[in-house]
Amino acid sequence: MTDMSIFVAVQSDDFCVASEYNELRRQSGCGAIVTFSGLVRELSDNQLHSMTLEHYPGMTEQALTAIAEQAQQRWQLGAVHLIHRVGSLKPHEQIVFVGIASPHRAAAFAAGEFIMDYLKNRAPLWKKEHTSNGDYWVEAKTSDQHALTRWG
Amino acid sequence: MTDMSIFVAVQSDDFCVASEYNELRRQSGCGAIVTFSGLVRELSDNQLHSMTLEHYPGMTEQALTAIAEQAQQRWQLGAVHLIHRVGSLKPHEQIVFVGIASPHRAAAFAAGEFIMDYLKNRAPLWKKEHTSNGDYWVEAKTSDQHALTRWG
Amino acid sequence: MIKILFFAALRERLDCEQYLLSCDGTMLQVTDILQQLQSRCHSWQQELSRSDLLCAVNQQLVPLSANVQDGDELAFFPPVTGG
Amino acid sequence: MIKILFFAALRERLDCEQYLLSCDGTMLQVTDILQQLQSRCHSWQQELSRSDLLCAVNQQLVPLSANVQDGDELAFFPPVTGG
Repeated sequence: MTDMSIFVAVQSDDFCVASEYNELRRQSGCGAIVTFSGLVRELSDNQLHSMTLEHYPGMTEQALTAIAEQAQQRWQLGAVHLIHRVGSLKPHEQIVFVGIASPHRAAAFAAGEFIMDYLKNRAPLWKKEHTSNGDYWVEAKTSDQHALTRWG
Repeated sequence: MTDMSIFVAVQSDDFCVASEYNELRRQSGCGAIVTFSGLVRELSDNQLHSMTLEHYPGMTEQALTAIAEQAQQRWQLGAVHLIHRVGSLKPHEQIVFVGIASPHRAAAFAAGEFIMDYLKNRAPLWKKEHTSNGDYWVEAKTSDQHALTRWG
Repeated sequence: MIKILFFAALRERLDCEQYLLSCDGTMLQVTDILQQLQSRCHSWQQELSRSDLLCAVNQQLVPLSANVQDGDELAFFPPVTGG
Repeated sequence: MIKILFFAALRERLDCEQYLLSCDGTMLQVTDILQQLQSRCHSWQQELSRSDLLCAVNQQLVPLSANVQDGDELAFFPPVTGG
């Protein structure tokens, strides 16, 4: 493995998993590529019309970069790609992408989980759901807070 | 989530991660998609010319299906795609693909790791490396055996 | 001057996106500023004393005991829900 | 008749891909068959007594204590290295 790279983007445009994967594959010396994609889930009874992702411009990019850097300090990683969308999203649309290229699969999986756990707790992003019954800010889940404890 | 599906293939042809991802995305009710791809790594000094994947036809397909089914019993999964290539492969080529669609990210990550850990220890596949210094069967790694213990 | 930003549900409940606080140059703690803001009215009092309130100084998450000085960008927001 | 298959490094070292063993219909353990095969020659003795030898009966991994009967497909192979 010759070098490490981090790519972070916060954007309203959709992303293309195939393009990200092809970039990650170009990283030399990496035998393992793990990707995670988060999608907007429907609520029961198709009540969700859309979702708005609000964020703290500037801080979001910094927070995501810091999380990717922490992952690179913990594990031997070749490349980390981290993309989060903001603005209005419909059910089934892609929200977030994490891609990891690493020499080893254990590191690639662990880094992917680590990044998502930290992102869920540390990145200044907020979801508001627009439903048949009104608009609601999504509540933070205690399970997401608990997920952090395993990383010490 | 309306249904569960398993897709398993053992093939000499390459696979396309983008196609697999698009199929996984179609699974309803799934907010998380995790993919793992294993690639042929170079040896140091570019000594690896190619690799041959031998397998036990018939048993490989059964073993991979059984592993995917075990994962579906342990976690709430929408779809599992599992593809393993056999035959001759060059450095950087794709060897194996695991794709998971699940309502939840923790289940998707865990199932992906579980499937790779079991595949590494239970699926009848063997790698032979063709290098500048001769042909060598790859030795099984004790780290791969130890990885199984965490699943109880 | 200290620029104070509010986000998401907090922004809506306070009906305020940005608040400028003049600052005489002395070093303050975030808690001092919170007290000033809470004294504005009952709803600010209520919203800004929530135990899950998060705070960033110059776009870094910090505890409420952190220091702030003239020119800093301070932000308050509810628990994050991205991903 | 029991069909016995060998794979990978084991197949190469035994110089044998498939071996047919006649069977009088009695139930055997895999270990009984291994003994018969080991008695063929020194290299078979050596290769088939490795502690990491894996075994499948009808394409399912089984311990060497498993039973085999007429018509079964038996396979021996070294630790797997796919993925």
